[in-house]
Amino acid sequence: MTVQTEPFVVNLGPQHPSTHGVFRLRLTLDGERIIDADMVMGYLHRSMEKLAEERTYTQNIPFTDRTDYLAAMTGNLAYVIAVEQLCGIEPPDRAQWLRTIMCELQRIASHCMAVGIFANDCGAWQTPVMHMLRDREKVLDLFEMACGARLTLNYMRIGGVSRDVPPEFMPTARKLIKDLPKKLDEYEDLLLENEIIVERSRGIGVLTPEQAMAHSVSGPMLRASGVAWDIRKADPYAAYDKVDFDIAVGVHGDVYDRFVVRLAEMRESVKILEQALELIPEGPVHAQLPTATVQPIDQPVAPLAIRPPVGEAYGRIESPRGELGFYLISDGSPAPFRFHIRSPSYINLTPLKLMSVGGTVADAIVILGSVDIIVGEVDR
Amino acid sequence: MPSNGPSVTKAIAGLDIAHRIEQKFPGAVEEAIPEAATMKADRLAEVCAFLRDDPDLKFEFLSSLTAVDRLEYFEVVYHLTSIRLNQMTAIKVKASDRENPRVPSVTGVWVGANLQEREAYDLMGIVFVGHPDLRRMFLWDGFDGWPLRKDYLVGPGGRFPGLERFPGESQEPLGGRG
Amino acid sequence: MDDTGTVVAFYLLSALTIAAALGVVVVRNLVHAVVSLILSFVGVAGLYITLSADFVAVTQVLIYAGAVSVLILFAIVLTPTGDRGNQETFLRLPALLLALLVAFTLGYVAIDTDWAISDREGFQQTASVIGEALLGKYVLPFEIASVLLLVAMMGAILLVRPEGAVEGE
Amino acid sequence: MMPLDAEWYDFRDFGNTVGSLLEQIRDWGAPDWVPYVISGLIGVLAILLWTILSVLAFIWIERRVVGLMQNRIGPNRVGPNGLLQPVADALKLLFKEPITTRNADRILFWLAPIVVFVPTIVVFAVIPFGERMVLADLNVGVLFLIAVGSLNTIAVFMAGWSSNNKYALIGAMRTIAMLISYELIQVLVLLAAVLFVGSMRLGDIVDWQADHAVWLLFLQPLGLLGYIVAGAVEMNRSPTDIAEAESEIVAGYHTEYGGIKFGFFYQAEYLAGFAIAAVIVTLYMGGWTLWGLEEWVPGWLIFLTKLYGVFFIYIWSRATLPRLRIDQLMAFAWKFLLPLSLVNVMVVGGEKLLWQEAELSSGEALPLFGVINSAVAVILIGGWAWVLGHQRPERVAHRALLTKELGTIHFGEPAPTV
Repeated sequence: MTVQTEPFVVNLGPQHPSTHGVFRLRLTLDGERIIDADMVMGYLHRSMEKLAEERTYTQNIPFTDRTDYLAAMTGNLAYVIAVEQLCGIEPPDRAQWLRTIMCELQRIASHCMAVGIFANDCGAWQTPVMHMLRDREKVLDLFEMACGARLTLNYMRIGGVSRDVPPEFMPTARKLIKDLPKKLDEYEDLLLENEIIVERSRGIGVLTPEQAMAHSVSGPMLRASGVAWDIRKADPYAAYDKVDFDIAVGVHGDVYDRFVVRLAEMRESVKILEQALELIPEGPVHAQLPTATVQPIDQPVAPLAIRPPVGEAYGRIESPRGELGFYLISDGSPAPFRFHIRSPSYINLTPLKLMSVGGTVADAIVILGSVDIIVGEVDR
Repeated sequence: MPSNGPSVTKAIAGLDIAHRIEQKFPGAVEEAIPEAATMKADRLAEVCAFLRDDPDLKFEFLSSLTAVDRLEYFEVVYHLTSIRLNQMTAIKVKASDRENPRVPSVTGVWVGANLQEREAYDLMGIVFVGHPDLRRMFLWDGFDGWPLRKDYLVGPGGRFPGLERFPGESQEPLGGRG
Repeated sequence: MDDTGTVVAFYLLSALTIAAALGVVVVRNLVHAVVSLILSFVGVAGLYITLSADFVAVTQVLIYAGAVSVLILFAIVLTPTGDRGNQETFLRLPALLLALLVAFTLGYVAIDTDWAISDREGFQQTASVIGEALLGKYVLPFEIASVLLLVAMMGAILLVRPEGAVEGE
Repeated sequence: MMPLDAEWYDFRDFGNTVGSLLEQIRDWGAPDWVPYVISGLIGVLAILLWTILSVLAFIWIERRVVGLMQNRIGPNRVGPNGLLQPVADALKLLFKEPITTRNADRILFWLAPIVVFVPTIVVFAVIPFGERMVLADLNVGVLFLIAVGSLNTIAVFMAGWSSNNKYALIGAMRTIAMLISYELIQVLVLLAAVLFVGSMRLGDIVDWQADHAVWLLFLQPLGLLGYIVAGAVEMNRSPTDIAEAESEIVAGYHTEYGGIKFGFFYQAEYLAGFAIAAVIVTLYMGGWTLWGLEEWVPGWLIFLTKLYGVFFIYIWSRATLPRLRIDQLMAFAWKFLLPLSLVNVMVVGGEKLLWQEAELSSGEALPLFGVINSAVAVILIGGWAWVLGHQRPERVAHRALLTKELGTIHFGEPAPTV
């Protein structure tokens, strides 16, 4: 005789403290054990791919801020890289270095949130995330200095960046990356050996490298499964081929490894930034663009009027969440014929069911936290 | 493909990959352009399995799967990455039936296609035959139409033309779609 | 039972206990029934206090109102939803008859017995006296009861163990 | 100990004031029960007033302290330094619409906040706040604490079940499972204390500690640790706030509660915290005595200082620690705390026997026992943790591996240690 219990369906979300936005996870439970998990999304679907087909290439840049709103710089960059591939534009050196600096700052800011919120999902009552927000704020201050915005940055341009950074940017950035390692030590002291974090996350949500690759998982999740794959090294964009850094990989593929990989990546980002701030040359930040012949009516629209040749391009970069790709098809008109975002948050969710079935509700939350989704990017 | 900076990833051009596939599966390639090779739909599964398992290709990682409405037909684009060999390629498959486009699912080859095929089904209306759980993803069940298709919500004067020209652009004849 | 306070308390608590006990039987909702069962347990604990049996009273709250009722609640929650009502069954009449019989017997015995009143003083510290009695005079029954409970517990665990369950994780 | 003044103005013991008041009433010729009832009423009112003021104060203190720990400011808008924030919160809760969800079980839904409040406040009846400042000096005080504490479970279950909400039901089930496990630990550690002192009356325990000039804390460190953990579980504070785990089941059993009904749960939670702190202070930290200082400083002031100090530990842990998973918490109770507290009871029993049989003086016995028990605690905790840790060698902290080789796979390799 065994105790027979009824399966019990719980909707985690769309309004739930731990779904990181309006995301719904339909869990079928047997007691506290999960026997089925189903994702329901689309609550934040804004149809960006359709909207982009009616706007010029330049007008589409702000959309890319609003997909992954915690890493707007990388969103911008992936898109402009795709457009540059389409048009064959080579941005000047300083722009490349600025892109590298901004992306790494963005990675630090984004991983701060990811690690902090992950600790929150483990049940730490806001403390780690509050401490990490402190550092994220400093990064955002730098962004504000560079482009005037803090969240939806819209800094990258096709062929470069929107403007050069002000003179006070470099000293502030140097000071920040000088302080950051100490802060990172602090976080590692607080979290890395924390017995409860280890208990909660070791051996949970394990993905073997084969499973991770088959599920198209990318970014820190893929690296946590032990696969040394980083587009910054594999297919260097911006100035990543000129800096020296390591790929952080995990060896167990569990939630804890995703967390330590993110922590280690923040250190690597600091390393990249140190080099980038030394190596960045002076010069223009914007390339000459092959613009369409546009007669200025009342205002100079010429630099914006890009008309790429017919063709298609898949531009991808390593965003904090994984492989962020933009697949663009041009038919020679001012607007993309097809604009597809390969969003890492969305595709990293593929193995969610595999990881969470068999665990408890608390595990599902921690696993979801370790995937580090941004619902703006999941739904687009 | 013009790339940004010295590329380390080896991009296997569509012609090249088409050649290799043709050697293994004669007649499986429908057409090949430098960007991508187009497969015949009925041979897709075996070609994909070959691309994944071949020791020289090892495309274990499905980077991106998406569908494009080419007006006359639909095409599904697969961007493949080989992590171990650091190379990349793209293949395509066409679905010419506009009313009921059907393409075989590649979830059997790459599990990662699961959500991406659901997305393509949801927004473009392409039925992936063999997909384990083909339901709407972002839109609710019962949503009418496939919003990413070019003819979705056709206006009274035909398809909304989109942005054909920049404001103030000269009216010289355009290539491509125009 | 001499001062007015105790008498008033006795009748109030008795009323509470009986009303709650009736509630257990009458209420249709099983969870409500358990809640009134707990109330009745608490009432009985109060009655013990008026009898200056403070240890027994507190134990009553601890064991019955706390632990036993929680077990009952657990059992109810684990039962499929459909069976959770306090439904009418064909056993209604026999149960009523049986209950009346028991009540009658108890009442008859209570009235008929010539209760002897002890002239000894009441205990000041009931806990220590109970402890000494249990571990002195009544040590054998006490130990037998413990062993019996242990066996019952192990049996229960064995019964609900899933087939072929492995130890640990 | 110096006898108290027995004048009404001697605030070292409010019992004096109440005593002279009752004396006065008796002098007026009132019947015997009048002073009895009045003293009871005064005690109840005093405790209620104290709890409400303390809770209000501690809402502010907790928010400010946690704010400090979290690098932010905390409430600072309402009143000077945000002091009136708890009052504003309470007013807001009072004026909020009391929503009852449609399919809730109305009776239990409304009853639960009241029922949860009763046991938490009744606990304070047996706590000696100062000399003679105890509302009901029960012979079985310690047992009473446990019994009343166990009633909380029912209220929580009522709240969770009647809400007709799945999160609430999960929260309720978790609470019950947790409280049953940890009540056992509580009973065992308190049993050791009672065994050593030889009385279940809390006043006697305080007196024993004052007479022997030692806190039980030094004699039973293991018991104290067990009680601190069990207390954290009972009051639902991190790292054991599993019943209302915010990131998992929204707010657990009180998900559907709002307005003043939620306020009741909120206050009950703080009160449970104070009750646990009060028990720790009374049993393990000498209660209202402080090695003679209580002759000069009011005993209740000493008691409250200690109580708030102990409560601060819980605030601190809340701001620091993540949450355990329910099965880990249960495993911790059954596999770690239960064996340890059983050993603790046996050790303490043996010591008590030794003390009586060998006719040691307390000057000899107590330091000896203190040293022995501390050593036992350290060895047991360390040893048991080692044994349990060896069953799961994979649960160790490590760092990420750093590599430059692209495309390699490092799964299953040894990880760099921290």
